[in-house]
Amino acid sequence: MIVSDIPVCPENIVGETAKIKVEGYRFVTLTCVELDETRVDVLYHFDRDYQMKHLRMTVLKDTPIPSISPVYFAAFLVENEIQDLFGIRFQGLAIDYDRTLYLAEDVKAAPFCKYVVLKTSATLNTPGENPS
Amino acid sequence: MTKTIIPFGPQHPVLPEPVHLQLTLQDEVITEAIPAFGYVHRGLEKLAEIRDFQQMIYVVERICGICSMIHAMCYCQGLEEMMGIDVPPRARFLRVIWSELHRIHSHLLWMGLFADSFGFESLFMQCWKIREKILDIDEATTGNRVVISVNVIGGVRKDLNAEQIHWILSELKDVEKETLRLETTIMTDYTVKKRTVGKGVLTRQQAYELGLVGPVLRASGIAQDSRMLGYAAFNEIDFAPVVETDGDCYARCKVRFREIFQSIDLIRQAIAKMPDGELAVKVKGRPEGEVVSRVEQPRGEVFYYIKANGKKNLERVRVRTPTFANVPALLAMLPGMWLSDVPVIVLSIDPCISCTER
Amino acid sequence: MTGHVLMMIVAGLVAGPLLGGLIAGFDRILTARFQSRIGPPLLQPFYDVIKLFGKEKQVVNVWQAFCANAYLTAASISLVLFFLRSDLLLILFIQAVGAVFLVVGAFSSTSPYSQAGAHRELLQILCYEPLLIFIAVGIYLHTGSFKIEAVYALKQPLLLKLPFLFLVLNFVLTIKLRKSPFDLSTSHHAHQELVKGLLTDYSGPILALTEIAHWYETVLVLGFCSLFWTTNPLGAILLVGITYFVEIWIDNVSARMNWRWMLGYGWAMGITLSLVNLVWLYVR
Amino acid sequence: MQTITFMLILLPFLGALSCYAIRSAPVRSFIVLSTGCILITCSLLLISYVPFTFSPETVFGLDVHGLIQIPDFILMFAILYYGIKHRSILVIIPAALQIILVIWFEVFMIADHPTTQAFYCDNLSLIMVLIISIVGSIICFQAIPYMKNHEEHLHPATSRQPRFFFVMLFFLGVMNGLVLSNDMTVIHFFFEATTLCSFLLIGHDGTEIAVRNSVRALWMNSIGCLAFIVSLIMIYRNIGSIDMQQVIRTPAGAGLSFLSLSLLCFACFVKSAQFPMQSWLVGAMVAPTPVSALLHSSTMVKVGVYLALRLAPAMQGSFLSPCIAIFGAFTFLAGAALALGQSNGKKVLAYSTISNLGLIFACAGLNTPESMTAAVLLIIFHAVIKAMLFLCVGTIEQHIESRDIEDMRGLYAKMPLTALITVMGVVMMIMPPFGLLLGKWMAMEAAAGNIFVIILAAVGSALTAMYWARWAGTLMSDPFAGIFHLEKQPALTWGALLSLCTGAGILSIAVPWIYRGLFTAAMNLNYAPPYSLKNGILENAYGVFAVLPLCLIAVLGFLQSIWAVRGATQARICPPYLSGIHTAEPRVFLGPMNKLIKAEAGNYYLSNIFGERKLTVWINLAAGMLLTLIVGGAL
Amino acid sequence: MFEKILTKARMLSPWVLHFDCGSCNGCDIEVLACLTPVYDLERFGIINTGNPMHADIFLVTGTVNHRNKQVLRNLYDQIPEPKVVVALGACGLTGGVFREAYNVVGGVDKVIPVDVYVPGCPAKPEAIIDGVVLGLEKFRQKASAMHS
Amino acid sequence: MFTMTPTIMRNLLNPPATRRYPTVVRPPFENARGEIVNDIQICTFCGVCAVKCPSQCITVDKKSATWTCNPFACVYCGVCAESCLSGSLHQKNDYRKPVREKTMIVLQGEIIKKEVKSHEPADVPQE
Repeated sequence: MIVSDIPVCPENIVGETAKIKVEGYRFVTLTCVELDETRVDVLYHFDRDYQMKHLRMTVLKDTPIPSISPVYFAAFLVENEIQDLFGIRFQGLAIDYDRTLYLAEDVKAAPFCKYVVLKTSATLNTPGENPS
Repeated sequence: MTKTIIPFGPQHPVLPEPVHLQLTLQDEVITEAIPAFGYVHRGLEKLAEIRDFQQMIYVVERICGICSMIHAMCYCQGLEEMMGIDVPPRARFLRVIWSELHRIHSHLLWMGLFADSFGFESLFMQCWKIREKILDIDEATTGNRVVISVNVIGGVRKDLNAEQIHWILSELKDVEKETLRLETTIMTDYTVKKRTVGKGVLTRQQAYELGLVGPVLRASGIAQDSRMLGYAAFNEIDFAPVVETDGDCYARCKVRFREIFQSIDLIRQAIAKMPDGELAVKVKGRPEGEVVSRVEQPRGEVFYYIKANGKKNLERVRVRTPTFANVPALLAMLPGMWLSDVPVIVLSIDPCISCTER
Repeated sequence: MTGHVLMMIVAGLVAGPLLGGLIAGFDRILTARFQSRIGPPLLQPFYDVIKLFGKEKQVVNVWQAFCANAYLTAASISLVLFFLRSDLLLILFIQAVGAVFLVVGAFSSTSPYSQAGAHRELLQILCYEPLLIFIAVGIYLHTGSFKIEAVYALKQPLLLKLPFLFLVLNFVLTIKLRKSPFDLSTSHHAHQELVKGLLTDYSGPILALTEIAHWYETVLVLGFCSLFWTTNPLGAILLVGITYFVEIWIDNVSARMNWRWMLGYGWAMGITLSLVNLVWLYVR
Repeated sequence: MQTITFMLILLPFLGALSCYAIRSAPVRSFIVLSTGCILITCSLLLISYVPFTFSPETVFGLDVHGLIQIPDFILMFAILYYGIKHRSILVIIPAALQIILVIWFEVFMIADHPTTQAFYCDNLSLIMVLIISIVGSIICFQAIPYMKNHEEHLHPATSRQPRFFFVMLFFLGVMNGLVLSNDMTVIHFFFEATTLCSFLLIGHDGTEIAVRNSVRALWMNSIGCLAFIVSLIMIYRNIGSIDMQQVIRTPAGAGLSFLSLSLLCFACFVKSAQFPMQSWLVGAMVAPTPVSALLHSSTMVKVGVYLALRLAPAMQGSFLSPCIAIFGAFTFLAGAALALGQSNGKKVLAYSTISNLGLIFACAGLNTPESMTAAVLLIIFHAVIKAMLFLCVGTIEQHIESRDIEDMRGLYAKMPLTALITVMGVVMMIMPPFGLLLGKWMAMEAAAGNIFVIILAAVGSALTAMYWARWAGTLMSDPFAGIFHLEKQPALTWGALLSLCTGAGILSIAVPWIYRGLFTAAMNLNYAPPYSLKNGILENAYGVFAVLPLCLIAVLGFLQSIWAVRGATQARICPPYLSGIHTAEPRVFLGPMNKLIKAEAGNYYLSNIFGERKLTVWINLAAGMLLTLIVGGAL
Repeated sequence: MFEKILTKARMLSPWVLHFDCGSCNGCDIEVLACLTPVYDLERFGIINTGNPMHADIFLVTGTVNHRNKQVLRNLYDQIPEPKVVVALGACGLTGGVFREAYNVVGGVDKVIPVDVYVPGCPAKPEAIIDGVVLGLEKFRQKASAMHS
Repeated sequence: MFTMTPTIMRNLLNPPATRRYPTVVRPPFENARGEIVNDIQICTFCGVCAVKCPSQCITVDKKSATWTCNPFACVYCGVCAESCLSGSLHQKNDYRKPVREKTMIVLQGEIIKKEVKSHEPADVPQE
């Protein structure tokens, strides 16, 4: 159960992460959860000697978030993934896939946002055709 | 200078899975490697919205066909923690046995693929021949060779009887003997060492900072093994993480090879200590809250984040698989290596792309 | 005289595919048995080739057709010349023509796999071609002639005089038969980093031609092997058999190396061994 | 006969002068064409007179030897002038020394001039004359459209073509004079003249790099000339004659000092750009391509090997002979290794030229009938094929504005016929039954007795195959795009390329006849015909090469393969394998970030092993040591 | 006569191209397991070529998604005729448990024509062998259709 | 080098490990999870299987008493058989055979008059 999480905001996230790195934490991953129409939670998970530390940041969907990939290079992958799936932008990514990490041209929508219309079943059944 | 740009994958015989590496080479020496994903992305985390939390066990199990049982175990443990369920001791020991069987079969499978990546076909065949015994155990005890579907929330679905346990132990003895025969080849063979020693070196520092997990991290000298968390019954069994210090493909190979024997030992311990009792407890109510669950897969630590709000369907399931954490290592290892080392290095992190992309 | 020549030409043309195919089939069975498998039927290579002839003709570049034909022609002629007991160097040069055409055919496709395979094949040629010439020179130094006829006129097996060069020949054989650790440019099992290397874009009937040409070459290099024991046909068969068995064995107990290792190791070992043997012959 | 000889030597001079004087493009073209045609006719007429030797009557009381003295001094002062103009101390010193030595030699040593036969022509000379006149003329023909295009591209203030063709034609005369002369001072004069021609043509474009490289060529060759004159003086002091025929009849050691011979060899090495003096030839590639074709592949550099072959009988049995063989074989290997590391097409050709000349030197050094035959065949075929390849590269360069092999990828789609001819050239360079490989085969078999030579030659020949095959493959590397359209080229370019290509092919088939002709009465002195010839099969005690049967099979195989290609044009055209992500666009795949990426396949130049920078130092060092051994050993 | 030999050879030498089209690895490792000593597909002359240009039988595992559907089609197009497609596992047949996921197009037959369906999750090696054998029958029909 | 030799030599001398599958069929394991069969005579059309199925491949129509299963979407997890109230559903221990055409399994049972206690409605996805 996540009991302790440290609230952060886009302004200090990079600084906090850098501090955590100095403390000797290993980067685990990021999690993004949609809260409502406009906001998402971004959780940063770190680990040291099997003890986890979580940072929680609640942000608006249309505000770009500073990337922590300059601090933890490995974060670029998951940040790209969140860009793809939630439509949030990260700034300063080490490698920016520009929302093409997982999704092909024909599904550009951010599928994890519930307010995006999923494909209809009609398009599913046309073999070999682009559903877009 | 001239350069060659090779699209390595998505369809490529040395990578059984569809992943793409755009390699820029100069006379076969890699100058740049850019990976591309999305060929296996199904979006199954999203399925939590239309499958209930019980059905999701079978969905997460199919994130990966090689460590399926451990995915389900991690998921179930997370929900058990969230719902405050105490898993019966026998079930916890059975989970150890099956998860370690999975580790053995995964490592043997990897060993074969690794051998194939440097063109050692007979070693590949040999490893897979041994592996069939483990698959037989799986099928005989659970009903399926690969996706064994034994976990339910609150315990396990299948039991082992005395006769089966006896048979498992004797089969494991065979596996141990056969695998031990390959030791000289994997550990000392000139050609094998020539292809693996010094390839894709990651220092202790690098490995830690890249957030790597599992055998890749342990091969760089860091004794990090999520089993030390003591989930399932691991807190009642003796073991210490296998560590090597060279940080190259050879060290990773050694770690995995030694882990096969470690797993056999763990299974024996678990069988010896396994108490009698129930297999599962009944689940009441619906999950609510936020939980993080971690277990050690053959490829390393798998991380589940589950959020529920008291409904039948979960709010969010987030899976960070070990390969996902290990992919950045590839970008650090590949430049400067040779084209012929690409399969060796890529396979040295034991990539599971279907895990990575889900 | 002419009758004999004609007979030998026909024998060479027929023996190549027939023997080569059988050897390949035997190879596959033995490899399978080494790996605890049953393996395909003995005639499997023939089935494969016949099937390939029945496939749709599909090319990436029409030059592949040209090159495959040229490869087959050169390979068959070199075997015929071997049967005619002709000049060793000439046979080597003609055999190299085939190898080069195969490479040019692979180059004609723009797939980087095929191109990288072609380059590796060139490096393989670079590695084994000088060694083959050394073997021919060794034979010349011993018999005083480059003609194969002279070898058959010997009273004593060549192996006794050229033991090191025989080792060098085995080295070449491993490269030529595309066996581990030298199956760099293409291999019989495609699980390598180059897919199928220089054969990547050859397909259907054109691939079949290259396969048959490869059989000719196999028979030719094994023929070279047999030159080391000419006094007794049984001895020759035994020697070739043992050599081939050793090749398959090596294939099954070693990993694939890279070309840098091949060039370094091949030349260092090949040239040293050849030099020792040549100097020995020279001094004597 | 005398008339023909004079025509061959003097007609080009006349043509050259009129080219320079009459500044009209059509007239110049006409002059070049007619001069070339007459030269070709004369050289063909010469065949029936071989062998012959004669000395023309005196003019104003001077014989040829005396006549040559005045231009000789003009020439040397011209070189000195250029040395001073470019402030190159390396040119000034040898030029000045040479002037002093020549004055000393001419005035004080041979005051009473010995009688020598001024002209001598045997089969070797004849072959050289044929090459110079026929191949040289063809190159000059091709130069007409080439230079027109070249100047359109460069826009010089005034056309430099008159000067260009002046030197080109002049050079043909000089070369003919060189190979037909027998008097060594006359040879020296022509030797020197080729240096000046080469200098003028390398610097033709007037760019900074061109000037720098031309000066380098000048000083290197001046040193060669200096060695020549020193050796000439020594020879004269030794045997009191400057008659070439007399010189080579004198066995080395008996009368003739080793040092004089080794210095002469050194001069040959410089002229043929052997290591470590190769850099002038590589630098000379900045010149317009016809220059490279004419001077630096098919004719001028052949002077070195020609003289070495001439001198070979004199060296028989001496230690010099095997030394030259090893030196040549080493150059063969080193040149091939350096060519392997090059992606610049002309540099590949340059290094391959150096390498092949090395092989010819090795043949001269081996000094057996077989190796001499090999050397002659190599000279013939190398001249024809290399000239053709140079012209191809020139044509390609004007078309795609690059001489880099990488840029020629898939050239077949753009310039099908030129690409095919280039591939043909490559094939003829490395494959039996074509003449060049026949020569190589003879050379190898002749070299088998010498372990060092054979090891160097075997490795070198494998390297050779590698870089040629790579080039040929690159040219064809393109997805098949249906029916191709012939590119547009001036008729003279087509004529030149096609005639050289078919010529090389026909000559390959004609090898048995050439061989027979070679060993009629005229082939040099001590050599007996090494091979028996039956049914077009060359055979000796230890080797056999079925020339005609193989040619027949090659032709049949070629036709059959062409037929297969015709069949393949109806086949399904499939995109090349790109791991399944190819797009409709050829060679383009859908890469990371949904980007369209072009799959490239660069050739391996192995610059870590065979790079010019890495290898040259070591090769030069080794070659320098070998050379010191040759010259020093003679002391 | 030649026709007869050809047909026989075809039946005895099916070369396989295996493409993982977004599978969970379960079916893939079973395909590979078929090649290994215990099942040894090479008994039937089957080689895993890994190269569409050389293949006769196209074994596809896994769901088709939006990024790899073009890859699947490309590979199918590169296989020379006659060819047979064998779809493996629940995912390859219909999309299996992932049918409703947002990035899943569905079974293989949504993109290319499938000749044999091998159910299972994952398909057992025996089932894969059965599937290939069934595919060979189809192969014979296609081949004779090609000739006539 | 050559360290693999003992292993491959042992392989050569021992009989191969291959199961000659089509000629020799190994009996399936006792509780292997194979093909799903529904004994339609016993089936009560309660719909539990349809609800529980993780793959959502079973549909039960109580009114017309049809039990439909898409065997090609079934993932052989065995949940339906385990949760079957009437015991009509069970799994064979042999796998389903490959086929040329995809067909649905549609089983028509007798319409049961008596109301069975209703369960939650099947959670059918948007499709």
